Amino acid sequence: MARQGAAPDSFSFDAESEARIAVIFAKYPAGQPASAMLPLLDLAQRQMGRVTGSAWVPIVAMDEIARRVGVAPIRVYEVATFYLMFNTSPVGKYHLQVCTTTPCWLRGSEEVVHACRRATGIKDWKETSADGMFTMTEVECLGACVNAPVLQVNDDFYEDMDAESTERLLAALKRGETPPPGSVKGRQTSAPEGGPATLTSLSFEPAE
Amino acid sequence: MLSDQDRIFTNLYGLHDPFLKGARARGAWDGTAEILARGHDSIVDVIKTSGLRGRGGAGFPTGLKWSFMPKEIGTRPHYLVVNADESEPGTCKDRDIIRHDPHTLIEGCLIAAFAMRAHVSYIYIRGEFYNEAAALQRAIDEAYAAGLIGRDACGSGWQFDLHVHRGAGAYICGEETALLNSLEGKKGMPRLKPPFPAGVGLYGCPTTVNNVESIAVVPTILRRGAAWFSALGRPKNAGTKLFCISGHVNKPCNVEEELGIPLRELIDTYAGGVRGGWDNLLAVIPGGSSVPMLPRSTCDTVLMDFDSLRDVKSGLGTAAVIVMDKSTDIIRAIARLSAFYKHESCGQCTPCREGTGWMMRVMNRMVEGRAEPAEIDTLEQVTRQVEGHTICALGDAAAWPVQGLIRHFRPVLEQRIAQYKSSRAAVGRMAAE
Amino acid sequence: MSIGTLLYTWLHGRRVGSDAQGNVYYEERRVHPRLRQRRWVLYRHGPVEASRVPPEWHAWLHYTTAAPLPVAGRPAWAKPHQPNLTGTKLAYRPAGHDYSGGVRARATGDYESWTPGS
Amino acid sequence: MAKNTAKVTVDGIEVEVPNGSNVLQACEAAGKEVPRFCYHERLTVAGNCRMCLVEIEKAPPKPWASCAYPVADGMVVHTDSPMVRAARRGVMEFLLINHPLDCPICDQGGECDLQDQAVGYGLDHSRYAENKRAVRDKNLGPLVKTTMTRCIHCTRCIRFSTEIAGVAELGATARGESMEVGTYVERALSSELSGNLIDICPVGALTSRPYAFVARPWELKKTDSVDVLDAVGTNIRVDSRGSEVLRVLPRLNEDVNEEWLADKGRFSIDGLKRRRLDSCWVRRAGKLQRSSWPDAFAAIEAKLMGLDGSRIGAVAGNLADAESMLALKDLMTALGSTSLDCRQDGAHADAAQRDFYTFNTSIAGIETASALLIIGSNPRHEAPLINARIRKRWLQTHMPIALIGPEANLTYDAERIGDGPEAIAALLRGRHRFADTLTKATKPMLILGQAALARPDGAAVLAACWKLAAATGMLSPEWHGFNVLQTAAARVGALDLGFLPGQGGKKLAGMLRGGVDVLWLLGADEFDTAAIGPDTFVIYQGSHGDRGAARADVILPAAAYTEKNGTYVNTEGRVQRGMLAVYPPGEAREDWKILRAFSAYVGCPLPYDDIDALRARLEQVNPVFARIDALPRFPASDRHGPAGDPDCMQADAFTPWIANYYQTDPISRASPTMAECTRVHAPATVQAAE
Repeated sequence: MARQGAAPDSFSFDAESEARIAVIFAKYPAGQPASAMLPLLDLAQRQMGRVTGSAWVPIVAMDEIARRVGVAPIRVYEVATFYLMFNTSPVGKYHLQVCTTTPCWLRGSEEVVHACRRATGIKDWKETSADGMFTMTEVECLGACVNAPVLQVNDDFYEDMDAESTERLLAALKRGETPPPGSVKGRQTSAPEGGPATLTSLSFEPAE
Repeated sequence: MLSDQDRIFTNLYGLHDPFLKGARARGAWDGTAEILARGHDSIVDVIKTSGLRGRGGAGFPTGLKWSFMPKEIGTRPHYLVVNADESEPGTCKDRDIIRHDPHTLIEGCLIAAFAMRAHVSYIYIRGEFYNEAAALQRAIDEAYAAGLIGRDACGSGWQFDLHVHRGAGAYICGEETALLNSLEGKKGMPRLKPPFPAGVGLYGCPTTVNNVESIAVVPTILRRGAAWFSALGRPKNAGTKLFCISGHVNKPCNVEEELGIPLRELIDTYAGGVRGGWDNLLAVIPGGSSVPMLPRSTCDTVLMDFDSLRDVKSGLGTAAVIVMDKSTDIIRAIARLSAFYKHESCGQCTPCREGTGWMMRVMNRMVEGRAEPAEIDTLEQVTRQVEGHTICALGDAAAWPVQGLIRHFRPVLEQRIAQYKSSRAAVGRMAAE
Repeated sequence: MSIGTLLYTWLHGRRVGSDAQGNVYYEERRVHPRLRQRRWVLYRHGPVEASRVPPEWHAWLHYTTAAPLPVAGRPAWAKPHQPNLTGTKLAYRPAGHDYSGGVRARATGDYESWTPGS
Repeated sequence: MAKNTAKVTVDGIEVEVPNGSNVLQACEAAGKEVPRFCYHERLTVAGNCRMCLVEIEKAPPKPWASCAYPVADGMVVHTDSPMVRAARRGVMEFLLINHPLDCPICDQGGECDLQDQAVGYGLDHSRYAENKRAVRDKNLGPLVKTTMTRCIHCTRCIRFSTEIAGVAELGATARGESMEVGTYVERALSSELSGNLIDICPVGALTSRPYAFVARPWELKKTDSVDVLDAVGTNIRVDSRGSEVLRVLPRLNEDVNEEWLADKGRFSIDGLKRRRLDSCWVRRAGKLQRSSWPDAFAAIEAKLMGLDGSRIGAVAGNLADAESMLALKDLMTALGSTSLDCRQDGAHADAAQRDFYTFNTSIAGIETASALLIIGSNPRHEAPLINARIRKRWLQTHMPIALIGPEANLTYDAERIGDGPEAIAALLRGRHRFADTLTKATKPMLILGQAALARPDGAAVLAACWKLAAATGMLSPEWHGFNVLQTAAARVGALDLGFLPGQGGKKLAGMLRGGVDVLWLLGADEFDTAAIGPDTFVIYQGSHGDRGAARADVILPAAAYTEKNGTYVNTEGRVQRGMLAVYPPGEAREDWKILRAFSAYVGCPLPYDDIDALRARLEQVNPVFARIDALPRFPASDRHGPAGDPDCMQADAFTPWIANYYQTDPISRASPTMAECTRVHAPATVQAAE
């Protein structure tokens, strides 16, 4: 397949994807194959990421999906451009999605943004770094507000970020490591810092 | 303070095993077959008498909503769709249910679907929750393997299939009809109502769309009884609720509490208080970005439930408490929300498509103070022109934060404008000298 | 140029000057206490035609200036005065006019007629 | 019994409207005008412009979109309350903030819904101080010009192309303020109905590319006419200024074209200004020379002198009006000739009974059909509006449709059950299950295309199809399901007039290769003129210099369809009249007047001096011409079918009838716009022509 970032001339699902497609179509009632449109777009994007290192959906892939789900290609173009998670142009290996909505902004998401820019050399949103490693996207609320600020790298949420932890994270990614997702401060998920204040009196016997 | 024994989400923080073994230990799937044996309509009646109101934001009585579904399966199958497209800024409660207590949700889906005579249910989870969706899928697979759902769910003879459908990054898909469109593989654009989903929903069939939390509390209500649930909270605002406390507090967290808990108590007890002390509080957005904010004066006394917050011209919404202390640039905080709504408007109907952009641009100027005092009134009128004129509630949600800002912080806006003018005048004088 | 005008000119006129075409300009000899002195022109070598008066004399004739403008001061780009030629053989006709060949640029209402072989 | 109407009170006026209507329709029934942009009677309801807001009592106290609100009995609606007015003003302001307000340079100016409604609901100034949105223009091909900054996102164009035209190529990509209407891949629309997007767009976002910056609507003279570029008989309005036809728009006629017009009829009008015959030409010493009417007449008279009638022939073209065909027929009769033909394509026609050559179901009747068999036709290219009706019916009921003939993309599902006569034979013998489908259907119909008739075995095919129609229950006193789809606007009229070989007369094939000594072509260009015998004297009477004129010995310049008062009969057999919009160019004259003048010149004047007398003669020849716009209905009879032996069908497959939709006649061949469409949509035919 084509090198990273170039629009391919053709697209077909590989064996790994085909196996998933069968599962996806089985979810929806007969006569409603169009429901599989979002999952298939996601699948195509993941396949592109796996094969070319850039997770995006080229037009040829949309055409293929239109054929699979039995709709006109324009309906797929509409959907692919409507939803933010589908990249209609190539992205870097690591897609840095920084939440800057009010709850994250209140907790210092600007610092995270600046740290990302410093570490990657990216100047503007939707830009890919020169080495093709990172693309920065400003995203709206990621739904982890009590762990703000949040930085999503590909599928993983890194929570309770600040400038320093952002730089550490990006350095690790550059080295090819994938630090464990979740709170970088070591918090127990959404519990308050320092450990849960509720639910501490309960203990559960494992069932048989 | 709610006792741990009365909390429904006993694994909120993921301290225990979220999957079947752990869930069973916490009481999930206990006597589900007996619950189903009570019959479709008696389950609906229990939910009605429990006083459960929808946890997704609007607070519509859940039991009543269920009763809108046809009483018999006609030519078209019924569907239950669970709205896990949690995208409201400030809200992160469903995520914890899905990743830490998925079996409560799955059991709730089975019971709710049975009550509404649906054989198939979809959980529409926001696309960004990739790991959460994977955890939920794992729990569903466990439940299938254990015979809890599937051809003969819990041995009740009821066939029930549950599927996870991932979204792809659109706040508007949290609107129930937009969600249905998205599930059908279309753009997430809200549908015109009427017809309502209970008549014409997913694939044109009778459908009910419920929030994750509304569904996940159902098994516990049925196990412990409607009376237990309605005894918690305040009249007409029954039960417990997951609160998400974010922003300028010492310890942001999620917590389950009774409805009607005083806001101050909620923040002080669970979130370690406002940063710099209660006196450092500027304002609170009590229910996710879509509700108007409360000024400090109201925060002292207000109770956190649907009706109390409505009385102070705000709303409980998703019970996502966003706290802002006195260091906050309140105009910028709301301007950022305007940008959010502009970004998330689907573009289908005129007032929202054009109005959100207008509001955002004026708000951005207001942040700098680059405006005329009269423009505050214009902005207010623009929000009124959007509100109530759109197909879905996103227009209203975009208008309310700005209205709240103008209602409570008009002097700040005016001061900012005056400041900008005087700084420009100073620059002008310097240039002239 | 009627006899009356000639007679009046002979009796009351004072010659002020003439232009390049030979037209002669006069003004009244008598000075009225509150009235302007009358100014007039006798056309020579051509028809009685007001547009034959060049701008220098036109200004004087209409009391815009006290004296005719000097011809010597004309800018280099100013063309010699030309009377209005409308109605004469020399009148201006745009390209496409039947008298200037009838060939004009395409206009919107035109159609293209067929000729054999096209 | 349940009432099937609802009583609605609109501003105090009580109206009864059918259940299932929306509030907007109720308001219209009460005579209250409700402003709207996205709502269109023939499209699905989108409800997104929010302009049609009304107040409904007992509904939650907010303005409701009337186009999307179903009526209920006892509903009380206010269309002009303060709340409604304020809401509409608000929506109008929103629509205008990002609209460029470039009306002075906008082609929609003067006929723009946004302009009109801004007069009622717009503010006198803009409160929007920010930068306006600008949108890159889209490429929709050579016919539709886009100025997308003006788009108000009503999605009418998207719904039209998806629902009516059946080509889902337009869509709205991205979301919110960034939403843009287009094809995303920047491709020309592959629809024969794309011009209707221009009419349907309420603002100036989609305008006519050929008409760009040409005229303002108030400058135009509007003339009612009939489109002749296919046989549908679309009702059109010819907009002209001075001597020039500037544009053609459809007129509303529910029975024929609804409110649509096919692209060829709309856009080929620039062909009316090219290759025009504007003076007489006479061939002298092998070369055509400009000449005068008397000279031309003299040249013809000299040739006719002493010639036996059997050596004279006349052929009527596809665009001819009934009046001129009758005049030519009468002239030929006077000259003693019976060699007349209107079928340049050699299609078989049986004029014994009118329902042997017309579209008997009627176009509107398609909407009640329940099964359809298409034989040797591609209605999408031969009659795009009939195809749109079929699609409309198919969308409503998904009626079974089968196709015998070459592969075609018809915008609806059609099962291809064969490619030639043997499939008809199989159906006749009940060997194909579609015969069952037809028999079981309550209202089955078949459409027989010209490709199936213009063959040596045309008579056999016609007889076989009639037999099939009779066998499958298409012919009953209530329902006539046998349809011949004509493609030439003149054909049905010619057959009604009997413009066919008379006693001892020759068909066109017989007139060629020296079969006659004088051949009068009335706008006939669609046959191989090289086959005319070298010594045959050819008179070409027509409007355009095309194949016929190139071969002619005398050319008589005549009027095109916009330049004469003419009667046309469409494929249904509906008699319609077009009016003169502009005068013929140069020396050209209306056709019947030329023939009348010539008849006087040769001393046998035709018995009519004006158009009324000629029309009286038309009625005398065939009474159908007396009933303008009406559809004469003939009870279907299967007493006897058309002449022909069904067993004589040959095995050859049917061939495509139209190679290139955009160029089928002298006018569209002369049109630069149609040439551009050909280049974009059918490049293969361009190469073939070269």
